[in-house]
Amino acid sequence: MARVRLEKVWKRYGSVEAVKDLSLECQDREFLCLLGPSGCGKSSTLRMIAGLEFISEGSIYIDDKVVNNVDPYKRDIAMVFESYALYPHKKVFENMAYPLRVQKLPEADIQKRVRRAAEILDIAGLLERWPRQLSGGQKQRVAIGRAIVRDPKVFLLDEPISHLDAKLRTHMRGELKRLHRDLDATMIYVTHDQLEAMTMADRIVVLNLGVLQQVGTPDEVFNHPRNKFVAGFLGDPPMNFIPSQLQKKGKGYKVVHEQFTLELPDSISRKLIARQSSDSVEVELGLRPESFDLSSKQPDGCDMQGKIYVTEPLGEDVIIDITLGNEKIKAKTVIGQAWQIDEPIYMRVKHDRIHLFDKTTGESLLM
Amino acid sequence: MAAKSRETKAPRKAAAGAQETIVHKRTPFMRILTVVLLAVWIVWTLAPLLITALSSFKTAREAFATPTYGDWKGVWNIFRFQPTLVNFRTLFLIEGFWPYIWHGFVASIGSALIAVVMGTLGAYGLSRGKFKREGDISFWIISTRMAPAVVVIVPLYYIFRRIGLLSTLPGLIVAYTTFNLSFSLWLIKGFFDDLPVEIEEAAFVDGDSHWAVFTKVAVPLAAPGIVAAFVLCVLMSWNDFLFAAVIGGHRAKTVPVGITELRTTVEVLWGPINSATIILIIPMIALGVLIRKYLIQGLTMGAVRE
Amino acid sequence: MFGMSFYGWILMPAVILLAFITLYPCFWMIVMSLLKVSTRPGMKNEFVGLANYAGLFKDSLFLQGWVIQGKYVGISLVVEFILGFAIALFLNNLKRSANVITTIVLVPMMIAPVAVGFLYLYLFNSSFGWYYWFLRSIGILRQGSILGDMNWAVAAIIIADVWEWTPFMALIFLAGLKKVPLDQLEASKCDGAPPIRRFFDVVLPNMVSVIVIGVLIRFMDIMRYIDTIFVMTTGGPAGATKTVSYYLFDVAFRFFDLGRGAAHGFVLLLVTIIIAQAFVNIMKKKGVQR
Amino acid sequence: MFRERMSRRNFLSTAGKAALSGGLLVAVGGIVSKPKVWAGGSNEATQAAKKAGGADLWRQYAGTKLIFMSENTPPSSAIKARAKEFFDLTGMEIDIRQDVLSTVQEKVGIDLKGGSDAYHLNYAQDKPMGTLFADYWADMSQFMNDPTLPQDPEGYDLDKWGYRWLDVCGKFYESSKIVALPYDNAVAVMFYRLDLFEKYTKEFEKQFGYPLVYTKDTTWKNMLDFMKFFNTGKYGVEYGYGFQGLEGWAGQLDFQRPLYAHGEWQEWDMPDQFLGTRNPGPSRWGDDQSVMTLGKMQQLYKLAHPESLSWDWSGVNNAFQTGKVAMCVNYGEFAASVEDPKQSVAAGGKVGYGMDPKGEPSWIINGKKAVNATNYGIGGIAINGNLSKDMQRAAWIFTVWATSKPLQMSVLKELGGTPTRMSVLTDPEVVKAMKRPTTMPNALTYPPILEAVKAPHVVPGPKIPKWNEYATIQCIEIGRCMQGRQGPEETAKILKKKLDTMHGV
Repeated sequence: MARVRLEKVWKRYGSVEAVKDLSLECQDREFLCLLGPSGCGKSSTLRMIAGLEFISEGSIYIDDKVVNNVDPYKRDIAMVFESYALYPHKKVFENMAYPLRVQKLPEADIQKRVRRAAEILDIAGLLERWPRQLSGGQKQRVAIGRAIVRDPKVFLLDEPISHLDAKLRTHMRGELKRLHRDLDATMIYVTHDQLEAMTMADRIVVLNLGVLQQVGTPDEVFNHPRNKFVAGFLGDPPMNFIPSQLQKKGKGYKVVHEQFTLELPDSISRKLIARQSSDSVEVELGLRPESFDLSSKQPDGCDMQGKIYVTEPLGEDVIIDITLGNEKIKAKTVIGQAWQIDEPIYMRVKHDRIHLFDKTTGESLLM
Repeated sequence: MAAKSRETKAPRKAAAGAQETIVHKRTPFMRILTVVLLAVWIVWTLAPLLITALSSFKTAREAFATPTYGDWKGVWNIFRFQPTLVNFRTLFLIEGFWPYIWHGFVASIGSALIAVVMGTLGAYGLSRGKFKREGDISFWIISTRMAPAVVVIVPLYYIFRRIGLLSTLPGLIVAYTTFNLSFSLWLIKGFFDDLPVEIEEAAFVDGDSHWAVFTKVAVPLAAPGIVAAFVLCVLMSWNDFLFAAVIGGHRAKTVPVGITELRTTVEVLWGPINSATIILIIPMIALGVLIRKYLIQGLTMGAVRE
Repeated sequence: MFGMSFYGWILMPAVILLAFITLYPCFWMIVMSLLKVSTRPGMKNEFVGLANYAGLFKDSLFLQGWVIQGKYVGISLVVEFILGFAIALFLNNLKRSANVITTIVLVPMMIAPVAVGFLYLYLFNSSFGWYYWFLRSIGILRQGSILGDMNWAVAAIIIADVWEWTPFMALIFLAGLKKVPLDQLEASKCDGAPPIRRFFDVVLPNMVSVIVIGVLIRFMDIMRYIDTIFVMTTGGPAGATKTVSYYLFDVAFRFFDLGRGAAHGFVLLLVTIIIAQAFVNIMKKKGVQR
Repeated sequence: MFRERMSRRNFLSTAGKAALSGGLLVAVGGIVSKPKVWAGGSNEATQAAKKAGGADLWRQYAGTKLIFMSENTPPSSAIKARAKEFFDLTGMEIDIRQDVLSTVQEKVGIDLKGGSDAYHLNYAQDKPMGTLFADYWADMSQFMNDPTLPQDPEGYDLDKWGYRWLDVCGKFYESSKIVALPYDNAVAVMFYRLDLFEKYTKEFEKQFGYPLVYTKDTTWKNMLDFMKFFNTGKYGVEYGYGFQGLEGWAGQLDFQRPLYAHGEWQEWDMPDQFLGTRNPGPSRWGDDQSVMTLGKMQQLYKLAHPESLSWDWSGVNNAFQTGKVAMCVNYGEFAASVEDPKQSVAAGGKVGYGMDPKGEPSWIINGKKAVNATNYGIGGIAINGNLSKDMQRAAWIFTVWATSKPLQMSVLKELGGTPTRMSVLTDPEVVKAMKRPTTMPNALTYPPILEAVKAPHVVPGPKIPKWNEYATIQCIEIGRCMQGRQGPEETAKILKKKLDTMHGV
C-alpha cells in the first residue's frame, strides 16, 4: 500500500489548462474521491497519476518516489476505466489474468489469484465468457477484478460505476466500500456524482475548472463548504442561494432581503467579527433545503414568508418550491401535511445551518 | 472497435429496418418497381462479364457471330457455341501467361505485405502519437493519392534504374508500394482511431510496454481493418497497369500488361484477350466478396463505414 | 515519457519510405518543369523558367483536354451519383436477398480498369460487339459507330466508368442511408412530412458528408487513371477523348518533352488538390464530419 | 495469321510446357536470378558459322548478354525462338523483350534520353522511334567495313534492301550515319473482296457505267462509287470501305495516302523526304491542293465505315475478316489472317490484292502527278549509342545475324514475316508463293508491294524529330474535319498554324 502525493501539478493541452497548480496528498489506505463536474480536471489528474498523461509541470510522488517519467506499468498501479476497457478478444479469465501474465507469474499462481478475485467479486461463474456476453454490471466487476488480482500499490478508479443503472449503482457503492475495507488498499476514485463521493470516500477532493476547491472528509465538505461552488455542488436538491445584504446590528449581524430580515446567531456573528467584515456587505445567503421548518400557518418567530409554487413528493419527503419575492427556493420536509399550490407558506430557519458567501469571490464568510 | 460497435449495433439495426419508409411506403407497386429496376441493373452489371466469359470459350468466328440488326432471336448466338479451350491454350502455351500471373501474384502480395506492415506501424504512430505537424503529415500522405501515375513514373524510373530495381519483381513491389503505403496507412489509421484508447491504457497499466500493447492489444483489435487493407492493396496492385508496364516491364510483366500485348501489331487476339480478362478479374471478384464488409470503408480510405 | 518517442519511431519507416517514393519525384517534377529538356545527346538541359507553363496555355490540346476532362468527370460523376443513389434506395428496400444482390452489384469495382476497357472495346466493336448490335437493333444508333464517332466515343468511356464505379457510389450511399438517425425520421413522420419532404429535409442533410466523400474519391481517381481510355480509344477519335490526363501521357511518353510533361503534370496535380480541398472545405462548412 | 499462329505454337511449345510444368520454379527464378535464354545442343548453327569461315569473329564476345527491346511483331518472336541458334553461333545470350509499340517508345525513350544502357538493342521503327531517338543510336557505318567483325556476305548497300529501305529506317536527317538495319517491313496495299467484285460487276456497271474491277488505275474517285454501291448493303457486305483513322501512327499513314496521291502533296518541302530534316520550316498546309484534297477526303469519309476513325490496321482487318467492309487498305502481313478460314469469312481465294488507289486527276490542282500513294513502316534494329565500344560491337554481331538472308528466309517461311532483303523477295521460292495456291499467304501481297514501293508511288512520310507530336496534331485536326466538325479550309489553316508553332516558325 502506498501514499500518493501531488506537488504543484499543472496539465496543459495546448493553451488549455486542465489542471492548475494542484497539490494534494492521498494517505496510505485512504479512499480518496476526486469530485467535480465534467471538465474540472479530475480525470486528467487521475490519468497523470496513472502515467497515461504527461505532467506539464510539478511532480507526482508514489511513496516518496517521483514518478513523473516512469511508465505506467512500472508504477505498480491498477486502474478501472469508465468504459471498463475489457479486452474484447480475450475471455473473462484471460482479461483478469492479463496483468499477471505480463508479469510472467507461474500458471498455478495465476489460476489461484484470478479465482480468488473472482470469488471476492462473485463472478466465478463468468470466467469462461467473452466480454460481449456480459451485462454492464458484470463487465464492471471483471474490470475491478482485473485491477485487484495484481495487488497493486494504488487503485485508480475512473467513474467505474457511472454507466450502471441506478439500482445497481447503489448496490455497487456498497460493494466498493466493502472491497476497500477488505483489501485495505489505497484507492483514488474519480466521480462527478456527489452521492458516490459522500457515501464512499474517506476524504473528498472537490475540483472545478482545474482548480482545487476543497479537501476534506465528507462531513467537512458538506457542512463546512469553503466556497459557494462546493456548497452548491454537494447536496440534492442543491443549496438555495439568496442574494442579500449583510448588515451590522448592534454587536451582531443581520441578513437583509427585501422579503425578510434574518438575525444571525452569536456563533456566526463571532466569526464575522473575526473576519472584520464591514458594516454592510453584499452576500449570498446559503440555505440547504433541509434547513427550514415549514408551516402553513404563521408560527412564532417566523423568519420569512413565501408562496407555494409547486410541490414534489418523494415518497417519504416532499420538496416544496417556494416563491420568495423574485427568488425561488426549494425546501425539503417530511411528508404529511397537505400543501396547497399558491397558498402562503411560513418558514423558520435553523440558525446553525446558515451559510454566507461573499457575493464577488464566492468565498465562505464563516471559515 | 468491438466495444463501440456493440453499443451502436442495436439502434443501427432498428434504423435499417425503418429506412424502408425513408422515401416511400411499401406498396406492391414499389415492390415490383424495386425488383424490376434491380433486375435491370443486375443484367447491366453482369452482361459484359457473361458475354466475355462465354466468348473466352469460343473460336473467333463464333465469338464474332452477331446476327443482323433487329434479329432478336439472334441473341441466342451468345450461347450457341462449341466450348473450346483453344484460347486458354494459346494464352498459356503460346503467349506464356503463367509467369505473368505469378509476377502479379508475387508483386501484389509482396507490396501489400510491405504496405500493411509499415502502414500498421505508421498508422498506430499517427493515430496515437501527438505530433507538431500532424495535419501536414496527414495531408501529405493523402495527397500522394492524387498524383497522376504518369508524373511519378518517369522520376521513379530513373531512381529504379540507378539502384538496379528496374524490370525486376522487387522493383515492381516497391513501385506498387508508392500507392499502397499511403493508402493502407490512411485506412488502418481509421481503424485505430475507432479503437477505444482505454483498452490500450488498461494494458499499459496492467504492465505492458508500448510494443506489447501494440502487438498484443491494438493489432488484434484492428485486425479486420488490417486484413481489409491487405486485400485492397493486393487488389489495386494486381489491377495496376501503368507501373507494371513501365517499371515492371519484361521480367516482371503482370496480367494487365500481358493483356494489352495481346493487341499485337498484326492482330487483336480477342479470344485470348477474353480468356485473360476472365483470369484477371475472377480472383479479384473473389477477394472483393471476401472483404465485402470492409470494402466501402477500404475504398473510401476509412471515411465511410458500413 | 511514453508516447512521443515510441510513436515517432514506429511512424518513421513509413515516413521515410513515403518520402523516398513521393518527395523525390515531386522535387524532380518541379525541377524538370523549369527546364527545356535536350532532344539530342550531348546537349545540356536548358533552364527556361516558367516557359513550359506559359506554353501550356498556348497549347490548344491542353486547353481542350480540360474541356474533355470536365465533360468526362462531370457527366460520369453526375450519372454515377444519380444512379448510385437510386440503387442505394432500392437496395435499402430489400429485406431478404439484400446481401446477395449487393454483392452482385459491387462486382464491377473489383475489375482492373484495363480489363474494363477491353470488355467495352469488345462490346462496342462495330464488327462483332453485342452492345453495338443491341444499340443498332433498338434503333438508338443508326448506321454508325460508337468508338469512331466523336460524341459516342465520349459516351462510351463514360459508360465504362459508370459501369465500373456506380456500384461504389451505391454502396457508399447505402452505408449513408443506414446511418440516417431514426429519431429524426420519426420526428419528421410525426410532423406529417410527405416522403419527398422527408427525403430532402432529413435524409439528404444527413448524408452530405457521405456524398462529399464519395464524389471526392471518385473525382481524385478519375483524374488519375487513364487505363480505360488507353485501351478503348487511345484518346481518339480525332482527340475526342483526349482528356488532360491522357494528353499528359502523350506529352511525356510519346513526344518525350519531359519538361513540358512535368509542368503539365504539376498543373494537373495542383488543380486536383485545389478542387479536392474545396470539397473538403464544403464538408467542414456543413459541419458534418464523419 | 493462321500459319503464323500454328508455327509460333511449334516454336514456343517447349517454353510453354516448361512454364506449365515448372511455372512456379521458372517464376521464382524470375525474382532472384535472370531468366535464361534457351541455350542448348544443336550444332547446326555452329556448323553454319564455320562454313561462313569466321567462327572466331562471331565468337569474340562469347559470354556477353545482349538485351533487345522490341515491339511484339512476328519477326521478333521468330528471332526470340531462334535465340538458341544465336547462342550456338556466337556464345552470346540474346534476351528479347517484347512490348507493345507505345510501351517500347516509353521505355526506350526514357532509357536513351537518360544516357543509360538498359536496352542494348532497340527496335527502330522508322517514324515513331527513329525520328525521336536516331541521335541516340550508334553509327553502324563504322562497323560495316571492319574486318575484325563478322559481315554479311551480301553487304548493306542501298540496293540490297527494298527501295531505299535502308535510308528510311537507317538514316535520319543526314546521310553520313547509318543507325539501323532493316529487318521487318509493312507496306500498305489494297485488300478487296474479289469474289464480290466478280459477282456484282454487271450490277455495278448498270448503275455506274463501268465494270466493277480493281486495277492499279483505280482512283480515289472510283472508290466513292464503290462505296456508294456496297453501302446499300445489298451486295454481301455492310460498307464499301474502311479507313484506319486511329489517332497516332495508323491515322497519320492513312491520311497521308489520299493526300500524297493527289499531286504528291506533303506537309513540308524537304531536300530528301527519305532522310528527313530536323526543322523543315513552314508547312504547306493551307495551299489550294491541301484544301482540295481534304474536301474530297471528307466525301470519302462520309461514305466509309463510320468506325473508320477508331480503327488501326487490326481494327479494319477485323471488319474485313467479318465481312463488314468490301475493301480496305492494309499492310501486307495481314494477308495471312485474312486467308485463314478459322478467322475470316473472306478466306479461300476471295481476296484480291492491289496497289493503293491512285489520285484522281480531276482533283489535282497543283499541276503535279497522280500516283498510287503507298506508305509503309520499316522496322530496323538499332544499337544504343550509350553503350561502350565493345558492347556496340557485340550488338552489331546480333544485328548482322538478325538481318541476314537465311534468317529472313526462315522467318518468312515459318512465321509469315515480311523480309527486307531484296535477295529474299526475289528468291525463286518466294516468287512462286506469290500466286495461289500458296503456303505463304503474305507473299500474295508482294506483287503490288514490289510495284508500289518505288518512286513515284512511294511516300516515306515527313521524318522530323517532332514526328509524334505532328502525327497527334494532324490526326486530331483531320479527324475533326472528317467528322464534319470543321471545314477543309479551316482545318488546313489550323494545321498550318499549329505545325508552324510546333517548329517555331
